Amino acid sequence: MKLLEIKNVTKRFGGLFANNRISFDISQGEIIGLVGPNGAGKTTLFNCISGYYPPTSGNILFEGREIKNSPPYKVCARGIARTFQIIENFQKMTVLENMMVGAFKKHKYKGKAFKKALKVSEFIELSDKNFEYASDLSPPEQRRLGLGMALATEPKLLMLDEVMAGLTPKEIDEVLDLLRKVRDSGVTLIVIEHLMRAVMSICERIFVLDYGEKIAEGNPEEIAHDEKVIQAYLGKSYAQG
Amino acid sequence: MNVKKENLIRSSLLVISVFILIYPFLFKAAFYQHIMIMVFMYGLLAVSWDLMGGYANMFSFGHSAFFGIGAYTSTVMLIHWGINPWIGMIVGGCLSGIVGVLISYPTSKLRGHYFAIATLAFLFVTKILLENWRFVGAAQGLSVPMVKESSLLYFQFHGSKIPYYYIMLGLLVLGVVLTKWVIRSRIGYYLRALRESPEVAQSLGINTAKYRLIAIALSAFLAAISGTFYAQYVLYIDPPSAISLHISVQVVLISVFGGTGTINGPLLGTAILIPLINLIGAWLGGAGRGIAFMVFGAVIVVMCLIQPDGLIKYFEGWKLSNRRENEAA
Amino acid sequence: MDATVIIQLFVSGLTVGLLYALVAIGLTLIWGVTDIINFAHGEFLVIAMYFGFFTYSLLGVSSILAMPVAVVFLGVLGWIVYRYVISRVLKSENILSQIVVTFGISVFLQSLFLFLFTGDYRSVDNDPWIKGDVQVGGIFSSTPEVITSILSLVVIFFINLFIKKTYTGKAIIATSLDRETAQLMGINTERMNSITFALGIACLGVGGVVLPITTHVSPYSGFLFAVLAFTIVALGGFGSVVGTILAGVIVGMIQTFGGFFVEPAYKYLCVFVLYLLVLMVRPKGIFGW
Amino acid sequence: MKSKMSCLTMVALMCAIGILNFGTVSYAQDKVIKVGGELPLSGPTAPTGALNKRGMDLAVDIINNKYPGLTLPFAETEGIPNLGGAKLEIVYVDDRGDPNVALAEVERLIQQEKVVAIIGGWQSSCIKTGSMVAERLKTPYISGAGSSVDLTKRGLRYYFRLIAHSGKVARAYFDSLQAMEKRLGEKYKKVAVAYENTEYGSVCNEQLENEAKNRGYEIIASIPFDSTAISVNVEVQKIKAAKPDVFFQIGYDPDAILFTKTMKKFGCTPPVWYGMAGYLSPKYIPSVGKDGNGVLISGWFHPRFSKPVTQKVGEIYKKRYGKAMNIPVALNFMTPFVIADAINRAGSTDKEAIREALEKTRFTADQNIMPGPGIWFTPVQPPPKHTHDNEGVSMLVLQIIDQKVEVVWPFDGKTAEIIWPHPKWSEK
Repeated sequence: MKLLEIKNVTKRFGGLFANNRISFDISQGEIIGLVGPNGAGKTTLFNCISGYYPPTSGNILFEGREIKNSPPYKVCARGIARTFQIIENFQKMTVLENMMVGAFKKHKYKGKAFKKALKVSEFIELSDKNFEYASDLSPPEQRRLGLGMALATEPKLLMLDEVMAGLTPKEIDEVLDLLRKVRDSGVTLIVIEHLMRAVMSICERIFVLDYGEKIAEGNPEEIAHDEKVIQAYLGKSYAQG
Repeated sequence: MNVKKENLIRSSLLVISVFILIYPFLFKAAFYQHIMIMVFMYGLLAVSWDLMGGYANMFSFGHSAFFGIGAYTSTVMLIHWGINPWIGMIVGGCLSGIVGVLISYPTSKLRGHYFAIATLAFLFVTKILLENWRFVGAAQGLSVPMVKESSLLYFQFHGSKIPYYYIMLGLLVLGVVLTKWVIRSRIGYYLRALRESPEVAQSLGINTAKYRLIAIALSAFLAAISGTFYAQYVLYIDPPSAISLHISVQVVLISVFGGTGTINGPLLGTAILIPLINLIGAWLGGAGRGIAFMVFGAVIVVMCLIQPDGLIKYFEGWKLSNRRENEAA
Repeated sequence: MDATVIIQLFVSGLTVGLLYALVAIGLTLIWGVTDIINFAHGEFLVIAMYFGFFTYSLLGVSSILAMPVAVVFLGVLGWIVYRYVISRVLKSENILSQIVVTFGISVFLQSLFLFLFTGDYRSVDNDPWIKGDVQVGGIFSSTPEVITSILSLVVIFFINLFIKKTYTGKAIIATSLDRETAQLMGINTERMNSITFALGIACLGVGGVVLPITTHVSPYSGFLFAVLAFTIVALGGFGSVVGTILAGVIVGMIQTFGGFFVEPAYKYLCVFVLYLLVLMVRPKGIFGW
Repeated sequence: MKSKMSCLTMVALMCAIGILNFGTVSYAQDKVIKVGGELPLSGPTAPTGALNKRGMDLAVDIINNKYPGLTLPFAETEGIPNLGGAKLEIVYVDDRGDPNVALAEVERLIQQEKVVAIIGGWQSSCIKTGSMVAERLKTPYISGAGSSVDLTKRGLRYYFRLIAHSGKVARAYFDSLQAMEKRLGEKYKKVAVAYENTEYGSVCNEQLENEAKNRGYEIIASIPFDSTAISVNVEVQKIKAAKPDVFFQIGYDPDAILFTKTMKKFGCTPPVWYGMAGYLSPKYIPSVGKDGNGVLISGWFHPRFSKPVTQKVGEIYKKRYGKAMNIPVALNFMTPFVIADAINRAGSTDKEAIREALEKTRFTADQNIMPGPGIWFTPVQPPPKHTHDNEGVSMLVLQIIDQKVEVVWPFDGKTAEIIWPHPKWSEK
């Protein structure tokens, strides 16, 4: 049974098609890459899935149940967590508190939530900063915290929006290891990423969006040799990459 | 955080608590006791406001409407149905909580300034309605019927203020404990999260609207409690004295002065500003018309300039470090 | 109910509405541009009113002569208040302090008036120029009312002209629409803020000085005007000049007709209820973007 | 955690108390009897409060010094004879017109200033809470103002009132109205009332409505307006549309002036126009000029009222302050005499003794500058009967004639002939 099914999802802002009849589905335990040039509609798709935008048309099923029009907090309750492209966390709260907010979803009591948060910060290797205020963390750490907050909600599906933006190659490798660890812990991942190298190295399957349309789908090899993709995007990116 | 400071703080806390407990016996003059009672009353108001304004980010200028609802409910119930004020206090609290929830619907989409204006309108609507509603005495207000002998049951004490002192102190402590408990529970974390970034909060499974409602309801409830106390204490209420922009503004200014979103800040603010106003007023008598509030206004402006986060900011170091150990354990 | 009564109500509603608009216009500018509600607006109005009153009572000339002085004084005062208070508060990211600071100013000014001029209610009773009543075919109004209405229209006209035609005006609008972009386009937004603030408060000087003729001035007079002005601005949509005029007139009409047909005691209630209702549909006002 | 604030409470209070003790140095001086004076000395009603104060100060001066030829008590003597000529001193407090402040300040007077009684008071709302405290602390409270009916309907043992309550005022209105109807063979029916929507206004309105109903008049409009309204266009249009025979307007001077202007603007002249306190304020006539002519006003007092003592005091006051004595001055003028008299008869400053003496108060007509046969109080009675209400007081009806206030009713005490019916605006 598929974990997430996207069926002809279209999101229109006025005349602009941010997403146009996009369909794909994801099964338990995959790591999916979602790539495409800026403005391809990747983040819009995330927002549709996580309930920030209602899709204009089409349907979204999670574990076979429709989540198209449910608000973000319900989507989260169903087991979908996400991070944000720009660093977003609760600046005036400590690292642990940040993650406790997430942990409270599964653990109503403070003690339990606290323990959960400790575990997560262990997992994302942030334990030494547990009592720092989020605002005092370095950008990479803040990205990691974002990941941690999402993990604390114990999601089945985790959607990461450019977690590696602005990191050094070394830091990127750390994050990649982290993501593998997450996958091994049984969480399915969708990763929006610019850096093809990163995506290629961990994703089993990759979807490529361009101008709101899905132009290609397949494993890294296929994508790497897909004509449309190379035209649209990949060539230059590889060169840089 | 060094141990020396720890002990200093602990001991000073102890001294202060004791001081507050024996205060009425140190200062027998009713006026000083009155000031403290006002401090407690406004303290509870400010704390309740902080829950709404400081934590849930809803800057209400209509808070004295909740205060008034509390004052009126208990008094009306006492006068018309002879129901004892303690019950009236609870009923009033719940009623004002409900009103709070109702008013939060039209205003749910509003933020910051916009919300502030809406609450102003709400305040006036309530006031005008009470001013013209015969059943609740309209503009003539209501006199709480005096019972011959002091009685705890009927919440009236003649001759001495001391019972009022301890009752209001008790109510304040209860209010603060309740609020702090909420703030430290899941709800509190959620409210803080919402204040920081509603967007992310939602993504972590927080039902924004729901927790805003909880905050308003609780806040309105507490405000109403101090309203009932006011009615029983002054034994006479009318729309201008029970539901006035004056009270609302005072509460907001006091809280901001102390530092919002901290519970302690508003308490601190009250403890300083209320005695200040009362004493200047009493000291200058008729000669100093307006001076008390000139000082008040000036103090607020200055505070906004030098420390927008309020006086409490200067006491940040004053935390007892036990918090972490508790949680770690 | 014969027609003259309706027309009469309409006229009364219009005059009072325009008066409100005159008070609200400055508020809406300030609000639109600096995103600050000036809760001290009413008190600034009272300053203008005292100018008018004392010009009449001390110099014995028409209070309207106080206008230039009042406008300049308020303009400068507004500028100072912005420079030394508002601009600093704007820098702190603490919104609450931004809301509260003007309330602090308002409390301060009110008490200051009380201290200087006592709580006395003062009114300009036989102004040498602006006096007498107007009657046209069974419809009554008074010269002061007519004059305030005209002043209000004039002010609104010039404000509009200023915004539409001058560079500064356009810059102000640009700032109110999108501060960052405006900055990128080389507009000194800080300067725009102070100009708007000065301008917005100076506007009060125009109508304020003649108000003591139709009503009276006391330290507390400003407050009701202010509250109505807030609702008008919120109704009209922040920063929208046209919206403010229309909202002002609407409020005037609601108050007059509501007061007449429902209950005079409820005339303001009608206004506030309308406002709360509109909020549910359009949180940013009828003409708000 | 909350103790953090308490810490500052302590600090605040310490310095505060420092200030206060410094502030109220009560120099112990023998042979001075301290009485508390509660008045609104700041806030909207401050000006009126100040006038009240003048009256009380003058009264104290008369008590403490020799004023030969005055028939007022203690005028011939210095101080209070039975206490060895002890002087009376009033310690004033400012209730800001706020019931809550009144409560605190009266309490402070009694407990800190150790006053033997409270006198004064202006707004009924403040007198309500003030007298409540006095009752609790078993201290006599004599208010010269405070016309709200139910003040004396609370069965308070320590509270006494001199002024005629609004019930009596309403009665006076209609007595005079009917007397004049009889005289002129007119018969009026339709009554309209516009009252400021405060404790004071709405109580008056209630009394007027009752009185009107009892005497077979018809209330066709009863319109509350918020005190210190910025415009009363709607209210007046409503009245004009109702076309009343008799129009009552109840409010303080800002509203009185506003109403007169607006009534003129809409060319609205009911045949009979009664006004209240506001029309007697020193500002009213100068403000409206001849437009005020013809308005009838219920008066508690008039300086030229045909009573020698009143006229004498009026002259003294005029000499001292350059202005004619008016109602706010007069209302609390008698309170010091009443308390001094009670203390004198009690022969001590024991509050209970004073209270008992007060119940036996008997002032004759010429010991009292107010109209009426004198001052004596109803006994303590269960509500709704009046307790300690001044039975000796009676009302005047005044009228503005040629921009002067004249007494026109009762006819035997009149200083001028009544103008009737209310002149058209053009003919004023």
